[in-house]
Amino acid sequence: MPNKIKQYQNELKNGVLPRREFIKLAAAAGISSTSLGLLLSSNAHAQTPKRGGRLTVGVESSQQSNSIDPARYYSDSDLLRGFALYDTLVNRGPDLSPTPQLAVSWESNADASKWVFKLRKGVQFHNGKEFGAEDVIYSLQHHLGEKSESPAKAYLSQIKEMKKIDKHTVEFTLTSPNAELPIILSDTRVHMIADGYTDFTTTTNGTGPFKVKEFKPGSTYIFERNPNYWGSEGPYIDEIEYIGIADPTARVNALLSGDIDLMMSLDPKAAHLIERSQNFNLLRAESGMHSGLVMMRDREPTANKNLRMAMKYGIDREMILKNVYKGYGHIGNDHPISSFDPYYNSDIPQRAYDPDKARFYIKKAGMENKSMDLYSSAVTGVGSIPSCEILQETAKAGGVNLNLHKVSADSYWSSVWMQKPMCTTTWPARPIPDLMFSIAYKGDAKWNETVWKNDRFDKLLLQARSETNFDKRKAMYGEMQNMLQQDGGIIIMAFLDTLDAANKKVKGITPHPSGPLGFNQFATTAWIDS
Amino acid sequence: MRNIQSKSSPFRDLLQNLTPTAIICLSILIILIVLAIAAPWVSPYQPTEILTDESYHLMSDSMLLGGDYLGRDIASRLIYGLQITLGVTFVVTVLAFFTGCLLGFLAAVLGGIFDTLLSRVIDALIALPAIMIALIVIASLGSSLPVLIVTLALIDSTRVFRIARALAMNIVASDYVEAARVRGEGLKWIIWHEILPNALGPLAAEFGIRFTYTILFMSALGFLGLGMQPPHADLGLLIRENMQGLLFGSYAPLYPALAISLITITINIFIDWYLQQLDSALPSEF
Amino acid sequence: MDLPLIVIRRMAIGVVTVLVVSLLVFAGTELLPGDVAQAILGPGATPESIANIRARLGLDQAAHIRYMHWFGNLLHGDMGTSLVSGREISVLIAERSSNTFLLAGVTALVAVPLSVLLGLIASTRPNGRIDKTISAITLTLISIPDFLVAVILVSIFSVQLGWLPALSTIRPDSNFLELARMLVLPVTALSFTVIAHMARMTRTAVLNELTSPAIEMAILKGVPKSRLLLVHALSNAIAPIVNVIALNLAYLISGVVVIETLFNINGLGKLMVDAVTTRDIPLVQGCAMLFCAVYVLLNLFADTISIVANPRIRHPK
Amino acid sequence: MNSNNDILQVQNLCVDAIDRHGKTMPIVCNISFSIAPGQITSLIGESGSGKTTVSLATMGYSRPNCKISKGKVILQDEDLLNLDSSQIQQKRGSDIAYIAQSAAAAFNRALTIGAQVTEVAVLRGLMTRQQADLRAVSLYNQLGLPNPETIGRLYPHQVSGGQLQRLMAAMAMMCHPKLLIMDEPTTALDVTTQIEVLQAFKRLIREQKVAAIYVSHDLAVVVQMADDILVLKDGRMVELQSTQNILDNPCQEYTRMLMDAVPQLQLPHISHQPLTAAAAAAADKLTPDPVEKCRLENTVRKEANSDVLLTLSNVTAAYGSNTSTVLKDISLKVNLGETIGIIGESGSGKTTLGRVISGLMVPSNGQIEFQGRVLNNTCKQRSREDLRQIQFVFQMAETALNPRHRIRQILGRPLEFYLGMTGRAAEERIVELLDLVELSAEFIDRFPRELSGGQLQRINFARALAAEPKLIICDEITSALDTLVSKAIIELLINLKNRLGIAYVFISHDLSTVAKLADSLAVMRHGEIVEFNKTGNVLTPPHHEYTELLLDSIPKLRTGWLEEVSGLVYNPV
Repeated sequence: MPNKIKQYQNELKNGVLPRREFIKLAAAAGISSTSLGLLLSSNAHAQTPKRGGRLTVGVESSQQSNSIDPARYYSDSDLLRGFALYDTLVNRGPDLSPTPQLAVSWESNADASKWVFKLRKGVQFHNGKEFGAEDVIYSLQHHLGEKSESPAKAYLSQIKEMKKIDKHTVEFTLTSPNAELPIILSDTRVHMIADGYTDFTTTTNGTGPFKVKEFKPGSTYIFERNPNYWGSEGPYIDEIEYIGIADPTARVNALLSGDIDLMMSLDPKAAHLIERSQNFNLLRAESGMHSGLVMMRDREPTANKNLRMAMKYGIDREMILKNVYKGYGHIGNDHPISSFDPYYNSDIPQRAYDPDKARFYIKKAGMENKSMDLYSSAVTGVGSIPSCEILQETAKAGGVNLNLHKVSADSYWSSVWMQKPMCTTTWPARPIPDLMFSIAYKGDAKWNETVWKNDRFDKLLLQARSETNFDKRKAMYGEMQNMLQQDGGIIIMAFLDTLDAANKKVKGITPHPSGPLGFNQFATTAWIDS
Repeated sequence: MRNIQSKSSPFRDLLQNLTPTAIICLSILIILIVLAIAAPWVSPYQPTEILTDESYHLMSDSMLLGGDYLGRDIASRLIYGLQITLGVTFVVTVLAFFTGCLLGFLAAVLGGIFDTLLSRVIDALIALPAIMIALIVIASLGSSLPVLIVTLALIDSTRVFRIARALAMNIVASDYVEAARVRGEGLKWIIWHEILPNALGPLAAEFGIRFTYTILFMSALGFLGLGMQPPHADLGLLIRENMQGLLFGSYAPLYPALAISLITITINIFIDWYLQQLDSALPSEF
Repeated sequence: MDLPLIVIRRMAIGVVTVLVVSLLVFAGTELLPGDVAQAILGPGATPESIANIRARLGLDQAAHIRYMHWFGNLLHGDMGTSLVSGREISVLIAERSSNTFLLAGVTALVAVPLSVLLGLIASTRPNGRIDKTISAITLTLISIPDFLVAVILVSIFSVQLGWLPALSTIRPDSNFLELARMLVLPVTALSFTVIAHMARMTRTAVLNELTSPAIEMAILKGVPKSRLLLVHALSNAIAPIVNVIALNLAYLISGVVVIETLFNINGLGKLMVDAVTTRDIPLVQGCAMLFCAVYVLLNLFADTISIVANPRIRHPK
Repeated sequence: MNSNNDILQVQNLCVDAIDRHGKTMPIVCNISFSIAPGQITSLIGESGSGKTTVSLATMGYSRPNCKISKGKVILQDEDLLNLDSSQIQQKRGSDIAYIAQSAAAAFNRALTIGAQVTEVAVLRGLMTRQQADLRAVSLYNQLGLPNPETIGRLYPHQVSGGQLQRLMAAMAMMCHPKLLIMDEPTTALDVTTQIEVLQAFKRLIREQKVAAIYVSHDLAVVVQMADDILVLKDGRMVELQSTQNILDNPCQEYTRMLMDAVPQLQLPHISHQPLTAAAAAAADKLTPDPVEKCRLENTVRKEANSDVLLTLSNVTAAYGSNTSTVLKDISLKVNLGETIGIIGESGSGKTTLGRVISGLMVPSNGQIEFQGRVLNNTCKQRSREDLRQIQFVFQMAETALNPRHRIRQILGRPLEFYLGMTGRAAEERIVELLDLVELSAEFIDRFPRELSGGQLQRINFARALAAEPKLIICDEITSALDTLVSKAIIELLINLKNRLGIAYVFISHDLSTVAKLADSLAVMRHGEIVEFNKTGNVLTPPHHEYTELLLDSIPKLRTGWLEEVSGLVYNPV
């Protein structure tokens, strides 16, 4: 290993070097993303991974609705399991850049409206079938089909046409140019399934590092090592079991007692405990995942801009970050781009808690001390209700009177979200601003939760997609951020780091900004040091 | 024969027979109730006020019992939690007893098809797990305080119905109800003047027992996320939201647990004493 | 009335209860707002997918026709398939039942004898020191919410001492020792919640008997105390004790979702909560019918024992 | 009273009651007596006199909240009160045996009779199971029980009350006890059954040479059983004498009062046995007997005014579907102001008859006419006026009066309900009613539990009077009362009847009580009226066979009667 890297690594450990910078520097030094993962994990000394062993992973929940059908992933644990069973065409590195996976290379035409992907050869599905272009088309069609219930339909529908050029080449034609198609194809749901495979109730047929040994939604999820996996690194573990432990305290206890080796979604309050402990590692990555407060712009009372301003000044972002998330995250500036994102517009001044201004605006809105309903639920993140409690308290000081309703998880998405004027929301990290803006802020987006309709915004969004120059693109996204900050209906309560924890004997996991437990890589790279 | 000379009332008799244990229980209960009622005056802070950014702040002069996970004062939240728990449980239990007793008495007095139908429906409701009924009802009507109260009262009232009916059945078979019937008294008189006063003793005991069950059931609902609306928290929710504190050696979840235990134990011991007043004594060789 | 006739009567009442429950459950689940599609798809539901699921459910038919259809199938043992996971409900329930019955069974084996014993001990010297201690302990145990009990037990015995596992993931291939170790904590937590009720009922029932002239007679004819309690008092107090045991067993089978969740035991309670939260109506109905059947059977069993224990009914004049 | 070979000596026995606050109050004081083998000493007194307490204390046992505070109970030179509880428990069942008041309640209903009879003998290892079973069978034989070989396999509810009482005697005699204590062993039995049981007991005691304590409130029965009688009042000894002495020459006024209160039938025909001197003296003292006098007066008045008040024609009633008919084809007539006595043993249907008249029970057949109109069958359908006219007085005042109502409400309610009387008028009337039943006005704010049994029965009766009815049905209203109290109630009834002209249907199992009051008597058996006639006619021979049995079964207040009567059986063809 080059000395330089070692130095970077020390700086990273001591907190001198931001992680993101480290990744950039490491990449510049020619380190592959997999080895980078090893470097990043805190005990990434020059250890050779060991084969064998059984890994027990504590996940957030275990429900009937858990599925291994890529079109039916609804929880983080589904995504996590998906990455063990399937591969994507394009991998997404910890720096959010696209790297080869089942596609070895890709190129587009000049305006990025037509893409050709070369596929990896010699990849086998779990049942021995060889992977090829028809599987890619089938897998994407699985989301795009008429009867599809898949959320991925939203962003995959920009693929107008798929063509098999030969056994190992596919061509995609887009409805409109998009320079960032590869990173979109690294998304969690774009998993490759074998052509014609339909029944996902108890098993599946993917190419991933693991195959299903037992899958019973709501109770048992055991995967075993795929001996024929194409990759050269990993998988190292013989068997993975996912155990759903919904209660955060019970999950930590299970980790501490050694019943599980790994756990996702560590409560920030317990993170400190893990950090200090001798036997456990905290797995943490800065992430664009955020918890938000939605104010629908098309209905009263939130249609009133003064009211929205009052809310934006009535929220104490710092306090929420400190008290609820214990500092494991970042504050936002009323738009969904985080401060460490390359596209972040740092020219916009950070809005801060100011009860006087809040009072000024609420008076202007004529809503001073009038009670307004605010809805939240644990499904928008465990921190959202406590955040709302803090918001309630801080807003009160500005004369904004909020009436908090806690809604049970089962009816939140169907009867509150996008219906009640003020409610909480959560969004996982998107690798590029385009994805975030397209899914929730584009005028005609299905999940335009704040009802943000702005022609200029939509136009900029399209322009940025085909813009290949980074600085120009950044300027466009910067303007869009400004619009949302000034007039939007969203308040980012906090950007949240991914927080997971692992027993020290588990190695090889690189925290990933896009999701829990190293997101797409952990099943392949994790190993047990016995 | 007891004291024929002086006029006596059942209530005065009871007070005269207070044992030290009963006095302690009664005092604790009264203190808790007073604390709950006087919450706005006795609580050191607003229950929602955030005092520190530290989770599970240690006990200190300013925070008598320490802080909770969000940095609020546990003592204040405890006092308000007590208010909510006692208040909601009281309303629930009163509602449950009102409906349960009314229906139970009616079933016992009217008998026949009314009794059969009602008993079967109540049986069916009891056959379903309480938690399931609560889940379905709250899922149907949304989680709000009135819904919570009505649901809990509905579930409780089925249990009360059974007891009220059984009690009333016994009373209805007694000579003095027969005497009232042969006098030509109507339903209203029989229920209000004959059955109710005589069922009151055992019902009061049952009231205490149901009261404690309701507190615990509310905690279980809170665990499943169906309980009170924040920032208000009943004692069960206070335990639940601070449970992680145990990892850090914080006592935060133990105070509300202690409060629930105090309520439960004192009520039950008080009831035991009360029932003893109603009961006949036992052979002394036991 | 003689014995078989009474049992048959009780069975008939049980059947009626099951019928009423089926109606209530059907009506209740009809009222559930939100669609299974909405509930499981979350924000991802599309009008088409909702329509697809509605068609699969046959929601276009009238309610009473659906009820008849559903109940008819139920009688044939066909509970339908889960809307969410697409698996046979009978298979799902069967899978979960084994865990639940194991947990409930072991808990019963521990808690029932223990509580009867405690009740008996308490009743030997009512209001004496032992009685008050037992009363205080059982009350304390019942008055702490079960989730806190579970977490405290795990903190002490799993995290601090490392003696026992924190999770009880029961597997078909678990050996006896593993099972035993796994079950210690959940069984303890559950016992805490049921012992108080049963012990107190035993105490009350036995005490009730102890005030009877028959017991005074037995004392006066020189029957030793132990026999007085175990033979003379208990034989007459069986009915209420068995009844309360049945109630608690029913609770152990249907109402222990909290413990199941905390110890990751894949049992019926979790299945039911899961079904309700995802609006998996056939599964909700299936669970409800199962719980009801269990309740009715346990009560029938208790009634039968009470009847058998009562010679008045066993040997009519 | 030879102290040398006495089995039991009780010396200065005191028992205290302990209230909730731990305060003690003596309930039995300074009792001393002794019993020789084969002898029976009887404890007699009214309820509350402490007779049961004394008898239990001789077993070293005190009821809950009581404590033996002083004295000695010497059983064959050993003071039981010095033994600890397990030692004493060893004595019970083998050396001392007990026969409880109600065998039906005292037998464990969940165990077979045989198991209970032989339990202690086998448990103590005194006998093997086979020996015990054999002994039990021989005892059953001695006690004249049917099917002695198999009766042990039955459960208590499967045999009759009389048999159970004798089975309990077998249980008591199982281990050849030295001392036998019997607490009102025949009180719950019918008169005809009582004789057999008493005879069996007495024979057994004499044969086995047991010392026995016989506790009873019934002087006539006691006289048959006891060698010595100990009269108790308020926990103190009034008098201890041999039976004959007590009868002939009671020293104490109280003993004499007790004897006077024993209702004695004065049969119109010449009693074929001469009255004892004491009884004769008692009878002399009573003349002119006010009871007899007013009966005669009434008969006269009834003759003058013989309007029919109530007619029952062919009334049949059954509980349940048709399994057990309790009333078969009853026809009865009650005239205005007339008193009908209905007499019969338990199960004869006499109470049912009263309930049918009052509308509490629906007859399956027949009709009831009241003042010339047909009455509806159930009280629900009857008009308030009809209900007011016929009042029902329940047997047990303790249960017939709502324990949560004050006397004001108990008596005020019928006033308000029937007569619309409230406020001051009602209050005045209540006081008047209290006065009528000879209670003072201060009772008005009492609760029933603050009243004694006799006072309660007066209130119970006053409640019926409050309605100002034409007919009052009294269901065994004196049977739960002490002899003295019962006598006073009967006198009250007679007094009121004369003053108010109300007709009574007086239901009782006690022929001698009814005969004092009734103008006519209906004798019931197995749901049928076997004889219905003017009281004088019923009591005058030739009797109906069953009436004769009843008459003969009433114990007479003289010694030797029990030995004379034998083979009293009624076999209707």
